[in-house]
Amino acid sequence: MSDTDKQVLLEVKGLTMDFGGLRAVDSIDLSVSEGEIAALIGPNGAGKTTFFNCVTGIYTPTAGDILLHPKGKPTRRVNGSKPNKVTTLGMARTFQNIRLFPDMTVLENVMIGRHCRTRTGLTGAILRGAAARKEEQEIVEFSYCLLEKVGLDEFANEYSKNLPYGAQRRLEIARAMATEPFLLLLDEPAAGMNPQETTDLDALICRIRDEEQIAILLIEHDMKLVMNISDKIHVMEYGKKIATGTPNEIKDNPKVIEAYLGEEAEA
Amino acid sequence: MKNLKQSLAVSLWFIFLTFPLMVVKVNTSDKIVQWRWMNILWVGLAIFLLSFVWRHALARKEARQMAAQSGQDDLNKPTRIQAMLEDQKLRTRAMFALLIVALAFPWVFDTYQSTIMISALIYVVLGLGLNITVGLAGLLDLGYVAFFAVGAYSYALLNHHFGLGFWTVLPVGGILSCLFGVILGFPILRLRGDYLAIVTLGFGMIIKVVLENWSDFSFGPSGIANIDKPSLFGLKMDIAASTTYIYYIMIALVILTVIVTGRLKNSRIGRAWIALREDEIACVAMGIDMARTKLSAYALGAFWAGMVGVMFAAKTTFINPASFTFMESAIILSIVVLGGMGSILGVILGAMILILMPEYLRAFSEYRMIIFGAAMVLMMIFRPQGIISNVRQKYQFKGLKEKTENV
Amino acid sequence: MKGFNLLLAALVACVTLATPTLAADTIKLGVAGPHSGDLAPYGIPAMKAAQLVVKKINAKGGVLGKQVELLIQDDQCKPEIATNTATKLVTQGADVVLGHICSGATKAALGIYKDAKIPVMSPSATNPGLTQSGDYPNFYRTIASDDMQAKLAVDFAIDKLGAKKVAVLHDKGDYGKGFAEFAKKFVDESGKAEVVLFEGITPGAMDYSSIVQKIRRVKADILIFGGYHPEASKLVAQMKRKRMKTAFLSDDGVKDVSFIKVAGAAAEGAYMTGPRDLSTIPLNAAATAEFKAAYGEDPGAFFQEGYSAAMALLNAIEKAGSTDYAAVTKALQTQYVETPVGKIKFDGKGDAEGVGFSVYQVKGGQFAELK
Amino acid sequence: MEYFIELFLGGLTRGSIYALIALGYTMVYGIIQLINFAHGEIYMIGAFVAYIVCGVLTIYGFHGVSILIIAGLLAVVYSCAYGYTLEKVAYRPLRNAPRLSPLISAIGMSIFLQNYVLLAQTPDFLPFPALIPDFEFMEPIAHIIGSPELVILVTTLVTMIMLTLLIKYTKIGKAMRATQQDMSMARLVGINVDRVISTTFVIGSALAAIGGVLVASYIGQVNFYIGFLAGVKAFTAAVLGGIGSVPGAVLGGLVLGLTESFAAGYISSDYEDVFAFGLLVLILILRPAGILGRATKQKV
Repeated sequence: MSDTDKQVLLEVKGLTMDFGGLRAVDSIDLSVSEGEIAALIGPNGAGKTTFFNCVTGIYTPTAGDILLHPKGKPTRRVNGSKPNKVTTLGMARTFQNIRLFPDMTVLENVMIGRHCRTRTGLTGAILRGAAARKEEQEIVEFSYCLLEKVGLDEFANEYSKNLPYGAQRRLEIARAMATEPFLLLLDEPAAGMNPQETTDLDALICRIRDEEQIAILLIEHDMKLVMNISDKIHVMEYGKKIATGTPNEIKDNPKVIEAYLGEEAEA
Repeated sequence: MKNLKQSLAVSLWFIFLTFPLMVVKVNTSDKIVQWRWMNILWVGLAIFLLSFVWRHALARKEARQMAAQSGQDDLNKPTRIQAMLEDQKLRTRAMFALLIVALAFPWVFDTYQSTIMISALIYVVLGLGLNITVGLAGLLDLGYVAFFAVGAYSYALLNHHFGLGFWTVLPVGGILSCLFGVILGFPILRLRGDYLAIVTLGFGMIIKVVLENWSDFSFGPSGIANIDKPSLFGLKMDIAASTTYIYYIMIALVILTVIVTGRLKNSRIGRAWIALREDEIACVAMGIDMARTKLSAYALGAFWAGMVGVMFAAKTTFINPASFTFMESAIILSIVVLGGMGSILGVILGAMILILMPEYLRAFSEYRMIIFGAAMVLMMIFRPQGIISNVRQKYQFKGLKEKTENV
Repeated sequence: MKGFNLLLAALVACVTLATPTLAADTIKLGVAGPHSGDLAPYGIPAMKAAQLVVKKINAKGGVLGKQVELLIQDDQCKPEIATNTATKLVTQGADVVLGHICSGATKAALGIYKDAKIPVMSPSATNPGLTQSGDYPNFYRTIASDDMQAKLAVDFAIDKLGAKKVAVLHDKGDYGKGFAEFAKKFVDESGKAEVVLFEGITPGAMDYSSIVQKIRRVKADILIFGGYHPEASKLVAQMKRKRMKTAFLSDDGVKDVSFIKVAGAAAEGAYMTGPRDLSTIPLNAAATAEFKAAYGEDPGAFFQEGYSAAMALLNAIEKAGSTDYAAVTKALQTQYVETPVGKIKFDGKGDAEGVGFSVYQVKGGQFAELK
Repeated sequence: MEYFIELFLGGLTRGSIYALIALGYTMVYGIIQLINFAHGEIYMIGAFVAYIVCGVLTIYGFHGVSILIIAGLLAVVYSCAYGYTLEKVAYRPLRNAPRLSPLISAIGMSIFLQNYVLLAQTPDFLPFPALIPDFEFMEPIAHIIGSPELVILVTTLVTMIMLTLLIKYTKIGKAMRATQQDMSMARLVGINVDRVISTTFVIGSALAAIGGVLVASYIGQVNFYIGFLAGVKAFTAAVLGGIGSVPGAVLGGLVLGLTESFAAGYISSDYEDVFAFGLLVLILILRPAGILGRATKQKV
């Protein structure tokens, strides 16, 4: 797939993050284009999640630029922006160690995602005027539709903590989608899933890209999944990016094989 | 047999533990030592019996937890009360009955009972207010009484200096207290959990010290007396009538609070508060502005305390800094936690129990506080989710499928 | 179950209230004060005094041929609870009330008694405003007010001790700060001495070493302290430890046996004001003996005043011939009564005529009145 | 200058007591993230037991140093016993409960213990004998620093050194540090976490008891209510220094004591508490984890 005609959505240049003396992310360049599913892989501790955290505003990077190019809107540099700003701009994420709101229902979890796209304030909430009620109804319906898309509609009124593991991961995806992002960052979405669930996830991710026109950047260890769905793969090791390319190019890249040898053998 | 031995050991341990305090009493100036040997017997006996109950209760609790873990018994299964609450018809009926009882109360019971009830209702509103901050938004506040004081002093001072009436100051007190909440909230936004607790505790104490020392402003420790009671078209009311009147104002205020907090809880803002409590990082990553959400939780919690502070000043007609101690904050917090964090009905019940219990325990006035303390501990151990645990709203929805079918 | 019983009891009470009340067959004396919590030591002696008085009077046939019934209520010295307590006493039909103990609680409760036309007599609420403001015509007390006490203290410090530099401290409380402010005012007015330090200390603080150093630094001749004995003991003990010679003068809140017990040797030489010596009054000796016989220990704070207040109230009802508010008021203001604090009646504002203050000094572990 | 030194020493004395109590808070917090609100009551019980023992011994004719030693020892023993029981009864059943539950339980326990002592003994203030004699050699400077202050400072110093050695070099100390780092990991490597927690309570209680006896003897009185304010201040000190950090608690205690002393000495004791808490807010704004607390970056 050629990138030339597609708009670049996320552009990262020379991103560096230091923790004390440790350089967790070392001048990474990376970009994600419209309609793309990109994967970020690498051995444990390579700095992938730190990269995500920098990009989404949870950490403020030591150096580098993170540029967002929303469609039809001016480019924004989001280094050090608060996470909620980044999300509002149109980039949402999920977490490696699931971070749902356990004591809220499944539907409510998704409704939280609608927060930044709705506007009912205090007075609206207290008086419950027509506008507020309409908006609330829209939130509920929008969220429910998303649950249907990820196949969780039957659990809508369950507490999210009672969901099985795989379902929790899907719920996180639905919650992130509720913020209407143009780019979705998924941190190990298949972790802890059985093969059947992984296959379903595979399809889900493709559907999100095709039906919702959301580009995806994911961190994943399940190589089968990565190879199946990615348009482009970025490989990190020790904070540095060591390779970029299509799945086929990556598969044969000697550097990648070397980096992965121990890891693959273990797995 | 094993149990017997264990209980014996426990009671021996407690006899040892309580020996110096329970048995010995010295009077150093008269050089007399009083040995109260009988107390050993009582302590031993009581602990021996209690240890059986304790073990039994703990075992039951553990069994329940185990069952929940293995999935046989869902801990979140609605209890009977909760199931009843779900039933719309029953709920409306219950509410109606409750309203009738509440309205009839001052006519059935005497003035004293109404006064006590007013106190309890004041704490209901305080509990519901703090419930926003602690129960919903998860911001531990140990100095909540400061906002209560702001409200009370607003009314006392505005009434004293400018003769402003109760109805004028009621919203003013709420708003002033709200502002105070925002001012206080700003510097501590960055603090997490228990740091927040100690800082808010500090603020509570600072307020009291300032009220005590800044005599030109607050009249110092001697307080402000002769605060006007709420007026009703300038009618002059005797004590019974004015108590009844205040009682009804309080009922109205409670209903208002319940409606408002109930609506907030299931609104866009309320959900943001809960999300903030559940997971701060995920919450901001989902596009929620943390500073604004925290401040709104603080300010709204403070608002109710301010309103009801005005009420308190009007009811007591006298206030001084001694009414706004840490103990009050602790009691309000206990109301929220004992009642069930986040649950409106729970908080109401919690307030009723915690405030009415000491009043009716007057017969054992000496033992009142010790029972109170013990009850708090026991509640936490055997029912940590509170009397009534919070239940989230269930939604009715039309999904994609139905929609597409209709097309 | 308890709640149910209470409900039932309340219902029964309501029914009985609703039926036309029979002529009350007892005289009801309400007693309110702190009977639990940290301030209980100030409330319990007055309560016990009332019990003793009532027992004695009932044994002699009561008042106006009726038995006296005690209604005892705990207010914990908290204003908000005091209003509940007052309402309860009013509802229970108290004819007269002995209490409350703390000035703040008294102020909060008085409005309720005023509306219900019940005379109230406190053995201990010394806040000047209670009588002098004129807001509470139903209020009386068997103890002199703070300003009188402060005046006496300041005169003593300046005239007898020749103090030039006076340090004034208080415990930030209602009573202590009131006393201290009056003391400051009187020192300023006298023109013979100056106040070199006026500050509040935190009750319950671990120690007062910095404030004691400060007193030494300003070279005060005398420290006038407004507050209660626990803080006073800490202050004198630390002053002694710093080898200071500054005289210590305090108020009635300190003139408590606990002060001597707790401060021990450091209390020696300390001055304090307090109700004038009552040991020559036979009634007082009798009351104290009664207490000792009943409880096996020395009576605590405000026992005599409580005893006197109970006597004065019941005497006024006897003299008035009824429990009617106007009649009782008149009796209180016109009829002298012999009590452990002396032969007293009350002025139009409610202060007792015939009670006075003296200055005491701790000598050999005893309070010695300075004539 | 002399005035400054006096205030400094006074603040140091008060600060060491704060530090002794703060250690109990910080150690417990470090391990189970609980604000042990009842810790102040343990300190009070220590002082009370010492009072009772002293009273009995004096009446039965013991003298001087023997009283001090026996009373001090028994106070420590009983405080430890109370701390141990407290943890077992009020906190252990709540190990997996929501975060606020143990806190409420702690507040309840604090109320319970206060009223227990009130009922079992007396609401009055009681005279505590001056156990620490006035040393002859101190007499010339007694107006600057008295013998009791000296004893407090020395005892605190010795206690701190012993505690540091205990934590650094003993087996239980290492287990405590491991549990503080990661409780489930510590359990995996075979550390009896329950025992470590109990030990932490016992050590904290012992320190509080030492503080209680020293203070009671210094100011000469005990009462059931002395634990509350001391507890709040000590907790403030622990947070100030960085809760969870042992040297932080000591530093926080000293800083708080000195601040209070200087504020009362040079400005006014009217607002003593305002200065104390103002300092706390200021430091937390500048360093949200306290002076020596490590700002932990939350793992995402």
